[in-house]
Amino acid sequence: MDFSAVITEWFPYLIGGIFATLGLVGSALLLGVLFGLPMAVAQVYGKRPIRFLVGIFVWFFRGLPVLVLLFLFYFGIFPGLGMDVPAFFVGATVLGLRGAAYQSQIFRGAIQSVSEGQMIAARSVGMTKLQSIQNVILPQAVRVALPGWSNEYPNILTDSSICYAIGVMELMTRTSQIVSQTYITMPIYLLCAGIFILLNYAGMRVLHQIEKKIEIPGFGTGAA
Amino acid sequence: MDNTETILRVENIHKSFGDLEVLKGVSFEVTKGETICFIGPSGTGKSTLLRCINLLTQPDQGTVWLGDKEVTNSGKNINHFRQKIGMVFQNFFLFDHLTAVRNVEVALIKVKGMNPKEAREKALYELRQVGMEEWAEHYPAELSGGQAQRVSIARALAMDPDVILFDEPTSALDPELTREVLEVMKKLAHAGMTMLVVTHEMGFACNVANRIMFMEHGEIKEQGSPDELMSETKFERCKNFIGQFNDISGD
Amino acid sequence: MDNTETILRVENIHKSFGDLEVLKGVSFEVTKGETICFIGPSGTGKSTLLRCINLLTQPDQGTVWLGDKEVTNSGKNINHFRQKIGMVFQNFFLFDHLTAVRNVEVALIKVKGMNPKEAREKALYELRQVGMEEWAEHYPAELSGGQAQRVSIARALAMDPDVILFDEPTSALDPELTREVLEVMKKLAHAGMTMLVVTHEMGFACNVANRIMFMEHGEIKEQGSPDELMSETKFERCKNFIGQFNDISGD
Amino acid sequence: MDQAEFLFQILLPVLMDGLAVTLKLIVLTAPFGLVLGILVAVGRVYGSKNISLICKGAVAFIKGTPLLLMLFILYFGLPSVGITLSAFMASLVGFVMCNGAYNSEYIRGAISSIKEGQIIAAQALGMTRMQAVRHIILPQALIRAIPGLSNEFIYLIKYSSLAYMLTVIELTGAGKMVATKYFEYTEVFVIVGAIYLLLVTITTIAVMLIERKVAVPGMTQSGRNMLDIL
Amino acid sequence: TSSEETPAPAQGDVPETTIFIVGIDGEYPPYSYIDSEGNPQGFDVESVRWIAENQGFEVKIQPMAWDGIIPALVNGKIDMVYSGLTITDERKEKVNFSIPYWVVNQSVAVQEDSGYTLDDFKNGTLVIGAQRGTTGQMWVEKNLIETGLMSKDNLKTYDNFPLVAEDLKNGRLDAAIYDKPPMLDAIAGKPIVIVGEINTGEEYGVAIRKGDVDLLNSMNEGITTLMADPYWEELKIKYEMAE
Ligand SMILES: Nc1ncnc2c1ncn2[C@@H]1O[C@H](COP(=O)(O)OP(=O)(O)OP(=O)(O)O)[C@@H](O)[C@H]1O
Ligand SMILES: Nc1ncnc2c1ncn2[C@@H]1O[C@H](COP(=O)(O)OP(=O)(O)OP(=O)(O)O)[C@@H](O)[C@H]1O
Ligand SMILES: [Mg+2]
Ligand SMILES: [Mg+2]
Repeated sequence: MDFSAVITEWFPYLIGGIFATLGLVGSALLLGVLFGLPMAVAQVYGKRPIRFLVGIFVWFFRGLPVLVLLFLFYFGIFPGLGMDVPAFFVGATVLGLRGAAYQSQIFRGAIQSVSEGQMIAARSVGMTKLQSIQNVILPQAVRVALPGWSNEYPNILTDSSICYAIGVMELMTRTSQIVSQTYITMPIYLLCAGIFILLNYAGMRVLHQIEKKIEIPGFGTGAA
Repeated sequence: MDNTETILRVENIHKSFGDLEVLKGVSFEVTKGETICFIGPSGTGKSTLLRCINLLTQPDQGTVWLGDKEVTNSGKNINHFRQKIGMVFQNFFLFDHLTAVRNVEVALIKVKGMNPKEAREKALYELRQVGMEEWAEHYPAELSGGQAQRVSIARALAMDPDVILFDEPTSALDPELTREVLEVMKKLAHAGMTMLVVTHEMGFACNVANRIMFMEHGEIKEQGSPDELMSETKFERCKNFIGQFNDISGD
Repeated sequence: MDNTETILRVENIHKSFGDLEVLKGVSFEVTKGETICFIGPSGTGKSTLLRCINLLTQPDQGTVWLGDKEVTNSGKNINHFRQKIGMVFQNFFLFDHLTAVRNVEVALIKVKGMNPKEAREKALYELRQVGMEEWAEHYPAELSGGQAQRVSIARALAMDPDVILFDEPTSALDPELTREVLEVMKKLAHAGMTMLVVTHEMGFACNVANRIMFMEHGEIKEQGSPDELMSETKFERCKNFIGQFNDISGD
Repeated sequence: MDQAEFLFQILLPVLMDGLAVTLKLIVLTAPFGLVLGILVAVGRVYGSKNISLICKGAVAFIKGTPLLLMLFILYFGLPSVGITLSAFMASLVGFVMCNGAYNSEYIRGAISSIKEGQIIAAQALGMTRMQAVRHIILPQALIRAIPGLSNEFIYLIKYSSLAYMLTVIELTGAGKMVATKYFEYTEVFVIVGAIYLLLVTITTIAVMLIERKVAVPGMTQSGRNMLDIL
Repeated sequence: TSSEETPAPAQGDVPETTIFIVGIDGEYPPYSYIDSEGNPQGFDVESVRWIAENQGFEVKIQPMAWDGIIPALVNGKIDMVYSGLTITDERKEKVNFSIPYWVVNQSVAVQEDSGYTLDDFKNGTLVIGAQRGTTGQMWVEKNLIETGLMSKDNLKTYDNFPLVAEDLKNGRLDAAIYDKPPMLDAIAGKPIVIVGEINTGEEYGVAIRKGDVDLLNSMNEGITTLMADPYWEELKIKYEMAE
């Protein structure tokens, strides 16, 4: 079997893998923001017990390997809650919560980089603490966080392949499957690398566009 | 001053940071329409005093009254009082991610719940008052210091405050820009706004203030009208302090 | 001045940023031991002129001579000249990660190749000159503005410069701290250091400067001794400019 | 065979061998990764246009390629162009490249957060640009980059497990071998997970101590929030 | 998803057909793999489908990474692993195995011009590559490493056999050991030759959760029936596995 014939035959299958990968990465990123941002806020402005809880969460999810987390949720936590959820859902949840742990630290740094005066000024016009955070602190922090946040995308992309351990077949897994049948190794792995680089490049372009769009004069978004 | 109604009453404010007692029982009253200037050495507690008035810093002891309502111990209600007590800072503290007009209107919309169209109109009106209407769509980083300070005054004005507190509003500005801002403040004073101003600008204090308070070591040491400051013996320590500014040229 | 040797010669400096012509041919000479003050409105090119002298900004045209050596076009050698031309900035620009004494000695060690022990001694000596020896082990963030500025002067002095350029050394400071710094500068001037000072402190300029240069729109418009400034008609535009500072109190 | 016997006689000895390899990988990667990160970051910010572009491209390429694929290319791909690295070397090279690329991003960010005045002041004292970068900018940038760099170090601990795919039997690999043989997946991975958690915890505490040691008053808020670790 | 978790049919109702989930390795041709349409295929896959029909239940095939497949079985996410799984005593402590359905013989391959022989291999003088978790790996461990003939560093294990073949070609390995039928596929067109076979006598079986006795019985019955059926020979021919 020569390479081009192999590719023609398997391309649709690979495309399916791309979608699975993007699905995992997309939902994980989304979850990561949805949980990570409030956690960051809680860690900066929250009361001691809340900060402590967030600290534990971050320690746990940053400390354990993804595979262990996947097992824990797939075999332990979800069944324990009496929930029978599909593997894809578990994968996205685990990557998302793990992402939230990392992202909360990125956002925390960004929030702390917003100068104290901004909060003082917001309170002085009568905004509540929550209003100040919403209207003044976060809009600025998010802009600061964007470049660092963009690192999360390739990270999750890499981790997504571990989800095969619970049966989600994304791009990397499908690549291995093709290799195991066609016995063509390097060209197929390189093709896969190419696809990943493209995905990453596309993601970076989108982020860059966003950065450009929300760019504010004199406000360092540190656009690469 | 044709109106002698007391609008702000500060009673026996104490504040310590750790071991450092910064305010040692400060009391005074402000009549509607008055302009009061606070002067005194660095680290004396002037900024801390202003912040205690709208509870941006929580005083350890003492009360603040706005009209006939107590500001201290107002609990959640403090945000209401903060709308009534505007504040202008040395470093402007404009919201860096918002244009000039959005800086002015954001609190109108989010705090007062004004509808966006009205808020925009009011914001533009206030910007016009400080001569900044043309710069409405510029971001803070695109404004000079004097312009930024004028926007921050417009932001305070937009809330229709009863009193505005100014904490060294010009000390980050060079002389020419200082002049722009002082002009705006003078206009406000003449228009009857009640203002408390911490400043090193003796010219402004002497010319515009109804009363000057000299603070040192967390207390109001001396106070009186500018004329008294100029003529009487009362302001001994204060004159000594002011004297330093001129020393260097009188060597 | 008992020494009339020309130490610095600036000839026909031009500088544009994009379309904006900031310096339009500035020339002057400085005699050893002289103190020259530059005054003038904001944006006139005073800072740019100082930076062109030690090539922190590259002039588009014109030459600078230190003694009998050309500074412009010195290529790699510029680092040698920069040691001879000290500079003190408005915002001090102390190295944030180094203590006061390390700030002073770092260039001695890394640039002059002095051994650390000698460098430490010299650094402490210079700190003593500006009254900051006790603060040697403090970090910039732990110093007041006046203290930071004095350390930055010590840092410049440590290189044994022929000339020191001061760019608004006190404009970030409040009056009391300003005084500390001006005192140190006055002492330097009296000790015979050659200094070029951009300042808004008219008191200092009139009292300490040998010559005052009034700059506007990228040119030296008027110049002369402080006495001439006070008395003659020559400084017409300049007096007009200075007048503004007093306007507000003379309403 | 009971659980204790399995744990102490079979699993732990194998895991300890694996852990030794993991530690060797990490300890060798980290310093090179840091140096590479510094060089690339400085190249990007202060290098000539070409150097800057090369650094940028290399970072984009490395960040874009999943590490596992990068390792495959280094180990299985390079022999076809005549470069045969041992599995350990290939892993090391891959990790250093990856670690270096990410580190460079944090350092670059930290460099650009330093006020321009710092380099101007250094130049005004007669330092060359490179002297200013070395003695003034980098020390400050590195202090600020510590949180990011430590994040990356934690990633390194975890992704060092990919060396297993190149036949280097490190901690995860050792665990997997035992697990496949005895079908004791859950137990094995709980213990492997606990060891990683321990490594990460030690790292975070070490980082905290380092941050406190290098803390400069007014420059960072380091050590402020012990709670973000525990 | 597991049969046990579906509630027992109410009395009097006609019981629906139970669905069993079969875990397979998607990278283990010819026993189990994924075709280019994404469907599970292979000798084992077709076997289990036939058995299911024969025994009157339904199967759903679930490809999974080895790391997760046994935990999934033990935790009830899948009901059996039917995917070229070697029966060993250690494994029997954790799961039940069906009767063996296949005896595996290992073949040994070396580089064409290396001159290595099967004896070199058995003497432990070569650097040997094997796929992780396969009979080949276990044979080398048991017969060469545990007997002290060979250092354990000389056995390299890989994620899949194509990588083993790649490294044999690259010269990092002296020899490779693997099941014969897939070995033939893997070395086709490469400068690699098979120098001999080893009768390991090890057997493949279906892994089933302990306690799931009914399923074990019906699988045993099914396998016995299948192996007696002409379809068995058809399968062997189709997958080029006839001896
Ligand atoms: N949040 C704080 N924590 C600890 N100390 C503080 C805090 N805020 C102010 N201080 C200290 O309180 C003292 C008074 O400060 P304050 O800013 O009120 O003085 P000031 O009169 O406004 O001086 P300046 O003219 O320099 O602005 C100073 O010594 C200052 O260091
Ligand atoms: N690097 C630069 N790029 C573009 N424009 C610049 C740059 N540096 C200075 N300028 C512009 O050159 C003009 C002169 O600036 P300069 O700082 O020399 O004025 P100045 O007389 O020192 O004013 P000030 O009293 O405000 O310090 C200003 O309009 C400024 O915006
Ligand atoms: Mg103050
Ligand atoms: Mg200037």
